[in-house]
Amino acid sequence: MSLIFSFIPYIKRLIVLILILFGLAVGFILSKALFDLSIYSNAVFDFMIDKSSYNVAYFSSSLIGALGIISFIGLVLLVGSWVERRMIAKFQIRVGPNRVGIFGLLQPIADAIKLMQKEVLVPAVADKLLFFIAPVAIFIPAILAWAPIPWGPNMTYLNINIGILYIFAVSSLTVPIIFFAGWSSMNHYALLGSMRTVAMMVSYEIPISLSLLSVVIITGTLNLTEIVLWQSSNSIWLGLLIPFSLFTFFFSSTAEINRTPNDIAEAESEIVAGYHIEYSGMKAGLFMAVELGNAVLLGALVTSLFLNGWFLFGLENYIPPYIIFIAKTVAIYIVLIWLRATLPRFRLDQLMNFAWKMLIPVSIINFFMIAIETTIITNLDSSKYIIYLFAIINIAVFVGLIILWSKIFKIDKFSPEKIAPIFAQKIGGIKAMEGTKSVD
Amino acid sequence: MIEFSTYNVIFFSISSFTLISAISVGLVNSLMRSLFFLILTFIGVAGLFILLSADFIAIAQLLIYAGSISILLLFAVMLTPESSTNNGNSKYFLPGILIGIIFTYLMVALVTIFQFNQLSGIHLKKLDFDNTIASIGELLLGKYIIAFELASILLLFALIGAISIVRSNESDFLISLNNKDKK
Amino acid sequence: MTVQENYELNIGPQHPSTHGVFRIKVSMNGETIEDLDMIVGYLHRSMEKLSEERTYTQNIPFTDRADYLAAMSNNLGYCLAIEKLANVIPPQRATVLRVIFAELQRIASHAMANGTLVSDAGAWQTPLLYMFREREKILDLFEMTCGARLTTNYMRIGGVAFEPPAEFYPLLNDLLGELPDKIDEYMDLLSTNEIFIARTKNVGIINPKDAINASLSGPALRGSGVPWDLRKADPYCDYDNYDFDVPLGLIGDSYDRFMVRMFEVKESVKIIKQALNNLPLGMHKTQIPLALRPEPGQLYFRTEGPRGELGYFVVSDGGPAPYRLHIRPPSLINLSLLKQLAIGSSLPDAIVTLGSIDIVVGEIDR
Amino acid sequence: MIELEYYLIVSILLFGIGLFVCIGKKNIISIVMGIELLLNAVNLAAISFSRYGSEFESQSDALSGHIFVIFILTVAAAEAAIALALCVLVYRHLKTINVSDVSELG
Repeated sequence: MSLIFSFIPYIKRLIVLILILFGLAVGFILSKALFDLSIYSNAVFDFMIDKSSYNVAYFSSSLIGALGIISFIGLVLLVGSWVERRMIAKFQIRVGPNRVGIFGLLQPIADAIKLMQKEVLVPAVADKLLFFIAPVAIFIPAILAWAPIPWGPNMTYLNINIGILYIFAVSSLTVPIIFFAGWSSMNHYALLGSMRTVAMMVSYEIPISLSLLSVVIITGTLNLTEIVLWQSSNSIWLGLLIPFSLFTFFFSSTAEINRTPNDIAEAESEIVAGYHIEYSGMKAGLFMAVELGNAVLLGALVTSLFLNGWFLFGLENYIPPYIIFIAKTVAIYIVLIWLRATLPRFRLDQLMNFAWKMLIPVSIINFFMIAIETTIITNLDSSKYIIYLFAIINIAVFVGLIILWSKIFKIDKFSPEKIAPIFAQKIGGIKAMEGTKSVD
Repeated sequence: MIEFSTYNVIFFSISSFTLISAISVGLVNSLMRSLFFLILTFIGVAGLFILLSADFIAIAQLLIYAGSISILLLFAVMLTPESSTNNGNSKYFLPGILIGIIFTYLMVALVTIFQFNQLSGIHLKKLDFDNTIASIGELLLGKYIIAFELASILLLFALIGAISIVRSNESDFLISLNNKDKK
Repeated sequence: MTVQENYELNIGPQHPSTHGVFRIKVSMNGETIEDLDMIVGYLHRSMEKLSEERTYTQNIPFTDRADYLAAMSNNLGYCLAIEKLANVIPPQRATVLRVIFAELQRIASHAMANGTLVSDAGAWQTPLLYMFREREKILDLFEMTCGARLTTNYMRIGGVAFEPPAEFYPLLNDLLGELPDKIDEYMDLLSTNEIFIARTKNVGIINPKDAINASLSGPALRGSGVPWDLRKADPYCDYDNYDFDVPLGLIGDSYDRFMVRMFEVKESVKIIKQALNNLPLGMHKTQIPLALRPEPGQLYFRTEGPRGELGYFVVSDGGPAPYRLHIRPPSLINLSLLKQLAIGSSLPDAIVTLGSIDIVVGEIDR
Repeated sequence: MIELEYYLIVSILLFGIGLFVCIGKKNIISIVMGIELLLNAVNLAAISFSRYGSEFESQSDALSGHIFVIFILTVAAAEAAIALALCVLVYRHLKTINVSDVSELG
């Protein structure tokens, strides 16, 4: 009997184990039926085209795909906040939400219900129209940007040949919306936050576009699916081939989506919440949801541009490709959470200096280097191994540039020996201090 | 006269959206709101470009007009604090409406009178662009290379010019530097 | 907002970085602070006036609530002042226990100060919560000794209120064993973190002359490199018998103040270890009359609190209650330099400077 | 079927509205907005001519309209930057951005 009782502390872990095994079993059974989700929307199209016109069939089948993507985003918005809170709690030796539902899984739903019940306060001097439109409008680019993401071999919702440009253009629409949100609140904190956002986004769009240009020039296409296929046909991840572009894209995107260490637009210790300080209830919830959704979107973009999308060393033949894609996306998202739990925040001018004095010049150098390499690769299409050589060269240059940069900007002057305090030799005022001072 | 098809519905909804937002730009009092409607107009025009199967231009429209020029305007509004509240009509408001209507009437009359089909000799037909982006790239770096280079030089000069116009004069700059040293 | 016109921003009374109900009215030009006005008094509880109506012993809980993050140190300063005024001599064991608890309180207070400083610099509360872990253990020790965690009311005139229980010492030894490692861990996380260095290095530099002229004290003064510690300069509680060092900063920026606090924690650990080794047996308290009536006279007594020189000015007219009790709060004096530091700097820098000066609003307003 | 004329009419309407905004507003930034509307109208006309032109021999000839629009976009960006810099300068010197107040040279 005591043996049984001794298992009780482990019962939660046992439940998790059982759930994981159950999920794996179900996943294995369903993996054949759910291997390629595009067949369902194609089936709807085939079914409808017999019954009615082409337009109706096209509309209904595209509605299926859109619903699938939107429901995935909804799931992400629900589960993502739970994941983030639990993980940050683990980083911070806390427990995190664990009261509502098993492991606190229903916490996001409870939060949403709470936010919906709260009163939406509108400042008396606010510009009512823009104040109401901004939180709704910010959702539109956040969802539209998901359209050209390649989930699997046939599973790209909007397989357009300007995919990267599309995402870039659509996400640049958030800048004025954030500005309107901050301005219409008529609050100095909000205004500061939105000015910071605009200044930062304008600066960081340049390194982002330069890093994306590197990807485009090396693959020769703007289509996200073709970029993924290029990586698999050359059997190299672009993140390895052009590591500096990956770094630039990732770092600059954290500035664009307001994540630590670049979350200066809503720095809670300085300007409290930045542009959405005056929003309450579900309107504030919408801003938070968009922020979370953008973090996951960044994961999806990094996955498809730099981490070879749905391919994972042949494993994509056995498990559904979109599962691999989502797993990679979640991995990037977890890196973002890790950064958030670890790093302090930059100052606005430091961030701008970093963008203009370091990221942009080095990105241009990197871009020229990649252009030369691309010329060589396209002219020497017989030798495939030259790409690996270039990968090694690029990694070396990447490391070299970082070291060079730290030398130029004298980062190493803060070595621990020089910044540790000294100990007083004798006690007193300025005169005693002169005797003590060993380092000037 | 006009048949009811999906394309028509989309065309009329997008164009009415564009035109209503464009009119609102002129009619609303707050400069921020008129900027907001201007962005909506840009997005509507981008939608019309997509209907015309000019995908690259539509995206460029979004990127440059809705994403960049609107932000320049935002900066201008924020740097001139009076302007966000003071967006009154000039004394030429009614003449403006009048000129707009007259111009529109004349031009619409011109367009409807002219038979473009007859003008070109053969019946107009829609061109289906399959891959505009590659062709545009080839054109820009081939046939129009000089114009392309000139445009880039123009942009560079505009950038430098804008900076040199807005920069404070030399003495202020030096004073600010000295203050920085003191701190 | 504008190029030419300044706009005003109210930082506080409720703001994540004011560490209490404290308000700064700043006039800003873009991100730069042009002018600044500090408004205190939102937490004023009239402690000094109320003390004139209560006996000397009854006033001890007020001192808990002045600097609520360093209750033990405040108790200690007050009790020492009254003891000197009334010529009460505490037993030797009580003095050593007082040193132990005051140094534990210093560790807890510095952990809180540095944690909130890193939070102000934008870390998402992780270092704060790490440092809370250590503070939590110290507060547990307080709880098992005197029943309270924050407002301890532990020191008495003529000794300490209670003898620590038997399980106190092993737990304290465990804590002392692991604390230096933990401090090193935080140093690994923060002191060589480039973002943290970029945010705090060369931010809010106080040069030594300014610091002395503004009568700064505590880590804010020592961060500027001025070797001044009342435990060494004007020893009380036999601090001159302990072997410890006084860490000094190099240039007086926020980073130096942070590092000085970190190293002071290590020195406090050294002091507590020595105190535990030399803990004499005996009474923990002498008997004093219920209504203590010191001879008429006045006295200013100062101790080194976690935030600096904590002074008590007591005037006795021979009655059971002080005729006048004035507290010299280190936070208020240290805060007086914020205006000079913040004008011309950017808002985030001012926030970090404020965090590095480490104020407690309960003490400022009293 | 939607023909070239419809797009042209939309473009003309947009141009008329742009004219009205340019003339009817006294705020310089509003006028810049009106100019942007004018440029958009022209872009729309150019793209619709490029789309509905059958006498072009090849696709690249038809895409001349697109090239036009790209250059207009470039010029618009340059023009907006310069115009807004001028706005800021005018505001600094005269403390107003009302065009009717900016009537003197020097």
